[in-house]
Amino acid sequence: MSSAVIAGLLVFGAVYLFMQREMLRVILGFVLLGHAGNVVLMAAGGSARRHEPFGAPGDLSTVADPLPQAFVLTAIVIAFSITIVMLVLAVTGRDEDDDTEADPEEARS
Amino acid sequence: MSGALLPLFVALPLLLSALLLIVGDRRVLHAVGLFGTLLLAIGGALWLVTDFAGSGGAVAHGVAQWPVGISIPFVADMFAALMLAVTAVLTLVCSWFAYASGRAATVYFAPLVLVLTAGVNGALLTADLFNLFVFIEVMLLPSYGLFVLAARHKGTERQVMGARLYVTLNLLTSTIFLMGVGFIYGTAGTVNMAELAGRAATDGTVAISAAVCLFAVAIKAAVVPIHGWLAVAYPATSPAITALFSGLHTKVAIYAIYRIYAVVFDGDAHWLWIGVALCCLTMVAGVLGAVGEKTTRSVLAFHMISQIGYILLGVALFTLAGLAAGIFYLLHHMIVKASLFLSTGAIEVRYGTGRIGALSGMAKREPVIAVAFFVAALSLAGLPPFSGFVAKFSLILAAVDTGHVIAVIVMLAVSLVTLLSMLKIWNGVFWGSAEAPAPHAPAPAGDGAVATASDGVVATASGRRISAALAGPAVVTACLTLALGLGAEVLMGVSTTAAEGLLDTSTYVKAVMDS
Amino acid sequence: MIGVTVGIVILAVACLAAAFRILRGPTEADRAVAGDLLLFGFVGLIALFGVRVANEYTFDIVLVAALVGFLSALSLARALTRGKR
Amino acid sequence: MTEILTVLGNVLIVAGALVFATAALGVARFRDAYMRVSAVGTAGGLGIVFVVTGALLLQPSVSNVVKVVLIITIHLITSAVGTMAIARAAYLTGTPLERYAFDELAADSPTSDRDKEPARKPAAE
Amino acid sequence: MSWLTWPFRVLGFLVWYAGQIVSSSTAVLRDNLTPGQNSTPGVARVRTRCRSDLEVTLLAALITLTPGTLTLGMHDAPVAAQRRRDAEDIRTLYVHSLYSGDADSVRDEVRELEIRLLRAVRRSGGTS
Amino acid sequence: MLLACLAGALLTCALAPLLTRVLGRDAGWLLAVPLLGAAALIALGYDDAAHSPAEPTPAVVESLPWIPSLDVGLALRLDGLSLVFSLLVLVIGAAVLCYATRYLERTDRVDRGKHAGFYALMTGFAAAMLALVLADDLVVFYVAWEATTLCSFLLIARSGDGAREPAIRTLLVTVAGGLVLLAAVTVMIVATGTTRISAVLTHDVWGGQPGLTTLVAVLVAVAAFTKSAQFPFQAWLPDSMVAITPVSAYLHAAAMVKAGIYLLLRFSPVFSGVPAWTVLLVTAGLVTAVFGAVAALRRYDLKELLAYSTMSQLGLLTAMIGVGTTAALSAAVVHTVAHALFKSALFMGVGVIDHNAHTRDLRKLARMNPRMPVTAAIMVLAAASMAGIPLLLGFVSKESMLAAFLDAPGPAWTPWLLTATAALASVFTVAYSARLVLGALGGRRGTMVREAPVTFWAAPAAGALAGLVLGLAPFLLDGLASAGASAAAGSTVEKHLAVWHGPVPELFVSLAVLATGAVLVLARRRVHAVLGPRAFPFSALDGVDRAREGTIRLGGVVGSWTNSPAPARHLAIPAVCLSVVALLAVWRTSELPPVRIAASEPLDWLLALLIGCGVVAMMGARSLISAIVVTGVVGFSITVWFFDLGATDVAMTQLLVEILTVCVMVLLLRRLPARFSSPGARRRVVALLVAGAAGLATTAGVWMLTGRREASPASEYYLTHGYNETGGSNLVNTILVDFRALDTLGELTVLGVAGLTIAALLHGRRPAADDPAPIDERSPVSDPGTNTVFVRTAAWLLGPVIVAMSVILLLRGHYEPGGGFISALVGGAGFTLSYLAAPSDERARVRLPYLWLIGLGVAVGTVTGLLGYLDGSFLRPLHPSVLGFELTTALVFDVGVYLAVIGVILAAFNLLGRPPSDTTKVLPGEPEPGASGPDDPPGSDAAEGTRTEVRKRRRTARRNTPADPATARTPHATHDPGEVNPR
Ligand code: NA
Ligand code: NA
Repeated sequence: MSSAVIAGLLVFGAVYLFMQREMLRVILGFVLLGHAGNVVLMAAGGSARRHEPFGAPGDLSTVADPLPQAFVLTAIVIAFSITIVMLVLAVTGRDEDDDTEADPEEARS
Repeated sequence: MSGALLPLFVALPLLLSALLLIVGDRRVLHAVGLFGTLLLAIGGALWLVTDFAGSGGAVAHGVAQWPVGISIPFVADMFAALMLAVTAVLTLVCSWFAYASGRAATVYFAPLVLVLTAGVNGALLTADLFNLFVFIEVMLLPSYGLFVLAARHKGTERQVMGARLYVTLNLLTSTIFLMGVGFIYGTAGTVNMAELAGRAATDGTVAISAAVCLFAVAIKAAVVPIHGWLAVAYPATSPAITALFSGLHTKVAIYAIYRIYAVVFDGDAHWLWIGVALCCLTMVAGVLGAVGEKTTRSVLAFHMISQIGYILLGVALFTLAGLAAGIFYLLHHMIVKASLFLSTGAIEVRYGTGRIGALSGMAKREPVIAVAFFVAALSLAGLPPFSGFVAKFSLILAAVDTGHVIAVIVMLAVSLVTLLSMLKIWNGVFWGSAEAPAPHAPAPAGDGAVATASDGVVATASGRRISAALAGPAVVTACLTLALGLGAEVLMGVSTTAAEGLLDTSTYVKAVMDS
Repeated sequence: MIGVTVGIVILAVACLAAAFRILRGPTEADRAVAGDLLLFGFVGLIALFGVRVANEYTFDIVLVAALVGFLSALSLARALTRGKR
Repeated sequence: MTEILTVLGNVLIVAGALVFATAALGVARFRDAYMRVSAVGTAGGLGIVFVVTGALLLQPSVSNVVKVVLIITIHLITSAVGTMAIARAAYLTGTPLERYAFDELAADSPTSDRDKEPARKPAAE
Repeated sequence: MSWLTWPFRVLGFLVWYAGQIVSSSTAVLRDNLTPGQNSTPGVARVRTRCRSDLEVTLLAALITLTPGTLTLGMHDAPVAAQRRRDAEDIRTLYVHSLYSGDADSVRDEVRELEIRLLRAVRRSGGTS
Repeated sequence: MLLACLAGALLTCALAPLLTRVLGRDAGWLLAVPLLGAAALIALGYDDAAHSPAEPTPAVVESLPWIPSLDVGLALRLDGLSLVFSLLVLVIGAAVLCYATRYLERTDRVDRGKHAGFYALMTGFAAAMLALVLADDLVVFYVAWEATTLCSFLLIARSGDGAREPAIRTLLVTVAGGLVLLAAVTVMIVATGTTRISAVLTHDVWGGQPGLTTLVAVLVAVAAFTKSAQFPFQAWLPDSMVAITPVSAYLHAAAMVKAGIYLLLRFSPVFSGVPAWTVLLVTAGLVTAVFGAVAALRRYDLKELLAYSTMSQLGLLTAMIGVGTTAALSAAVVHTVAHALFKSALFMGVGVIDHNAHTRDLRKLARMNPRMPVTAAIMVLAAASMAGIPLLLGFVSKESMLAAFLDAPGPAWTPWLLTATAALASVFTVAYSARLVLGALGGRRGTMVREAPVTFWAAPAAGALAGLVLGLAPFLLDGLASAGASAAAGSTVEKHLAVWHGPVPELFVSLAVLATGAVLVLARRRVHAVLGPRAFPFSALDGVDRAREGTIRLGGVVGSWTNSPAPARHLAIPAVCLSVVALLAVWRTSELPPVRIAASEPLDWLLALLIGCGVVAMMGARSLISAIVVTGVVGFSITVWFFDLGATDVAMTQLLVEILTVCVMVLLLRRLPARFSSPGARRRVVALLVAGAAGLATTAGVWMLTGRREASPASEYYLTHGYNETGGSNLVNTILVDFRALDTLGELTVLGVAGLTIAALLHGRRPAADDPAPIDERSPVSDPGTNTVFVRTAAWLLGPVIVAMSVILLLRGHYEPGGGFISALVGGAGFTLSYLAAPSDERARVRLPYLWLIGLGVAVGTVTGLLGYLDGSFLRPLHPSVLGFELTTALVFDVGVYLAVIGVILAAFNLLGRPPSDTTKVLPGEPEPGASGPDDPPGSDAAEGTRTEVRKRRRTARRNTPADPATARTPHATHDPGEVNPR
């Protein structure tokens, strides 16, 4: 249940930020959404077993599922890469502004 | 082909890409590496196609040969092989255009395209949903690079916005897909497609989870109501890249929808009506958007949306005829769309604008390009004797066969409006006196991405015309659509084989389980 | 282990107080300071959560946190001057 | 022995958390940014040292001792240096110093326009 | 043979410094936990005799770690002054203090810390 | 033979451009030969079949496979109907080609190819028509149908700028009809299970399913109406008169419009009994007949007049087919032939006049003096045939039609009503025929117009004469008419044509028509005065245009819904959709598997609280710094959460990533405005609602879809076999580098390409200008050199620790927390520290070729994977023994990961944190990205100068425009560090 609430909170913030004007806030929204995805993945392994998966544990019933952890590791790094790219994109191409809504062409027509 | 070789579809482009980065700025080496690898990929894919021709079947290989369910399985069947072949051909053609238009003259181009190829191949071959997510990302990252590489000089506002929109929407898609994969693992305890086979049809929670994945790829495929981003974002890069992406990204998403629905849902008839409804809406919204647009590439981008409705109708019907028609449509569309983007792109590159009405007389000035465009446009509208006709006809036949009257009416009406919008381009760009338009000043390496740059009629100047190298890709693809129309049986035969593999997934599943 | 739980709660509350200061300001410097404090708080929280679940590698991660947490403080300082060194 | 360590560890942890809490209190209550920086640099730094030491007592081992010594050293250095960087940045960007009794830094700035700022006037004592 | 005594000097310094922290903590804590504020904040100029970067960094860090005081920054003497090879006092620290009352007491406190620190860390010992 | 004829026609089409290039306009002579040859072949072939005793209904059948999987083949079948139409198509086609040799303008040697397009399209048109009338495959039929549409479009379109709009309208109407035909074709194929027209026609589905039959009948009828310009799809035909005369002649006499008639006749056997078919055809046909005839009376342009006449005549034909009796069908066949003859002659005759008099307006012609006896004779003969004057073929066919109308089945009043209406149309026909002839004869004064050469008038003369000969000896047509009618009726019909049938009713009707017509001709001025000013209340042409514009306008509206380039709406829509999906899922799901163990612990909620506060703070943050800091709050809370769930590696990675992200953000932050705008109340409310729904959906999803199953088989495998199989005790790491190394290979590629993408992004352009805060430069503590001493000392102290940790983490990754990513991120942190500690941007660079590193990383990863083939599979880890130590290639793989991560971090810091005139190499031998555009030689002074100039101008512009929103929002925007205090 805590995973569910945490994921919900993260998505809530993410979607709210998506709907803001500034690119940076949209990016921050994606940071949150990335967290949410990872929380979902971790939850998918089941949050009842929490012992770190090392070696060849005798009692499997308390050890966390290592597969979602590997998924999350991969996902974190991928999200990191894309976040950097998006941050660069937010400051590239135009001076000063990272506003996502100004569109002179539309204003003209 | 032995299944163990399948990972080479990913490994070789990746390795080449890495080596090109290491050797640095040696343009000839880059071109040789890029085209060589692509030719190799085409060869490999055709090898697979011939393997499966006739009797169908599938080869699979668990990468690194861990036990089944632990290894990431790579599987090829006819559908995958066809997609591998056509995507590689498209990449080749678009890269050719990029080189011809001066777009590829950077140290980044060839490595990025190669990584993109690796990603596409991996996404097509993998039978593991998380791995699919990874390969979608492997496709996307170089795409971001290629997208922005296009607008080399400081782009217009809209281009920057387009790039941002492209990145954000794709990121959203991948994250939702990732969540869906999480849910699938949460409910089914596996992300292996073979182990998931049919699970969504029997287990409601798996169905919901898989639906999240489908939803995500549907965003990528630009299905209504999440279609608008594509029409805004795609025209914001250079023509070659628009063509490339239209052939790769949306199509891989469509491939994933076909695959997931066939395997995980086992074609569950329960939900098909939703698919049919969404497909009809997509067709209509796309084509209406297209007639309303003002630049060639925006028109074409909206068409892509409309055609995606057609293609997905194949899976929404989920009969042999429907799937075969859908696959045929998919392959045909990849080629024709590229042809259209590349013919109008050649004009854009050469004359500096793609604004409808800012050009005229291209039919007289550039007859070769005009013919290429005309052929592809007719094919897109589904007129015989081009491949588009066979695609549309077989799809309508399948829809009539299943009694989807509304879908048939929509398809027919939409093809008329499609023709209308194509006429809009023809009228605004190709017809008229040939004297007025002339090459734009910055031509040779001209910025193809300035689709919206010029409002007025382009200034008069004498000058060169579109070179053979630049026109080549459009002509080749236009010839392909004619050949695929006249020789439709070949493609229809293999599409049917591919469709059989989707209708009865046991071969696919067995191949993975035995790998 | 009650001390650990109490410690966690106290640290968490302290972090919340810091978060409040971040929103409140009034100056950007105040926000940066509160951010610095937050980082410390999380280093402590990691340590405490680690001993709570008896994670073998608690101190590895705390060590990493102490090493790189520094970067965020420096970055915040850099953020205040908007890039001026 | 283990119990003693456990109790001591728990006590240290709570103590560290409380020291840390004073930093938070300072951040919440102090008048200006510099006072807050001061509080964080000290209590934040030391509080965590206490907490980590307490944690060590709960999981004592040789390798952990080495790690914790490293952690404490590193943490003390980095928290101090980080705090100073923030403090300087705050000063350079003109963050006001509230009701100060003396300010030789301002006095040493030759033609600083900061003098004009009312916030920098010495508090009436 | 002063390097032999070095570890002991360091240890002694650490003990002294811990005491300093405890004593100054009480002042801060008292102020912090009681209503109202009775601090006398200010920034004082402190010339240091630290020669190396390590020494000056240590001094600044220790000042910062001491409750109630904080190093704001450093100023180097002009190039001309630095030419004197043996010159000390070429670096000036600016120290923010909460409870010292005036600039001179800040200087005194720091000076004591500095002397003890340098005596501890310099292998030769002492500040000369 | 049929295939050969078709192939010959197509070959002619293919050769036409070439021949035209050689022969100029005279190519028409040569091109006509194969058409005539084909006609002869077809006639002979049919004759053979007709005399073979085996065949009850004579037909020649040939086929070639095309798409067997759809049962589509190039099946051709020659029966009586096909015979009639293919002869018309080929013979009249040949005649028009011959005629065109003189109609077209003579070309010089230079532009010989000018008419290549015309001849190619005309012969193509003939080939398409031939395929259409011979097709025995529904799909081939449709293909040919569309091909005629295309040919006519192109032929019309190439007649100049004025022809564009008519061509488009023609295309749209006829393609719309084509789509209806396609619908009919598919329904027929699905209903009958075959594509063979001959099989479809005899299929018994038609008798059993009246609904289906009606549907198809209506679809076929509508398709034919569009092609044959029947009401209400008639508008395009007169509109398309802009095409040159040979085109019109062919279009009206034998090609385009006749395709519709052929379609109706072809499907008569099936649908003639269907009430909807009859009603539709008769009504539309008669309405068109009258309407067209009346409209023709009002025209001045001879061609236009003829166009309306075609409409009218086709209306009669359509109605005739609708009547559907054998008599009616045979009458229709005969009239089709008659119409083809007189209409081609008339069009070509008008063309001759137009060509020589340079006008075809009868008002202008009246002021001229044409001395063209032959042409006049042709016009008179052909028009008389059209008017149904005895002794001409038109009279014979018209009389047959009237007879069929009089015998029409149905209630007693129908024959009378039909006959009366047809007679009315015929009366007007007489009138407009006279108008045409009188107009064509012209005046007696004014410019004299000379007769054309024989080569010019030969073709129309042949048509007119054929009408006369067949009118005098109609029995010559008996065979053809009987064959055609038999095929159209689906039963054997013997048609005997004669000039004189005795005093039958239709004769009286004919006489009455002629008499009334004569009256109208005599009173022609008054008639015109009555009809002339009356415009029809609506124009179908406007209808087409309005529909077209309306669609385009609607398209603009639909497009504008999603036209915004701002991500907000595009991102919100999926959120809303997902919420709806979740709502449905929650609503539909009745039973869920039980939750396994109470998965939440009290302290979890503390973390949830922290995360919640962080999220809310992020939403509310108005300053960049707070946003970044509270992002850290969330990130660190998540880190703790992962750690709490037993994911040590994940927590470590998350922590490192979080901090490095903050560092990168700070690099960029100086280029962004310091504060966010405050959203309006409405936007905020909408955003909150959408976000709330999405959040709830996610919570519901996670709650429903996780934590409700046993441990997965995969996880049990890893936990029980992972260590033994790989020798690694860090199971997460073994998954990363052994079991699922492919994921990791993809991931390191993603990272590397991110570096590449950043470089590409900054290739040739720059990030937005720096916007540093106003710094008190004279403050004693402002010198960066002095004040970075502390950090530099710390970095100097920590550096070895970082390096050591990085190495340790890398080496131990397989066994304890660590591995390539974590160690590389720690190493990256070292580079970040050295960047942050440097006294100036210039000295902050790390001179490593980062793209090269990235390439190396990917290469190492891939090559390690390829080495796995030594043990049978890609990415199979090897465990070679080196000097007694067992190694694993997984470590090498991790090194690849390490290199890629370092590469991307270096790329980020070097590219974003560098000063403007930096010259870091990204690759050995690669010019600095952004240092110069590809068009400038790298480092050229000119390029540098231009860029500096641009920057200067940008600054100036910024300072001079106070209204600039960026300036308004950022108080420091005009600050230029260069101006304050050059130290
Ligand atoms: Na107090
Ligand atoms: Na302090």
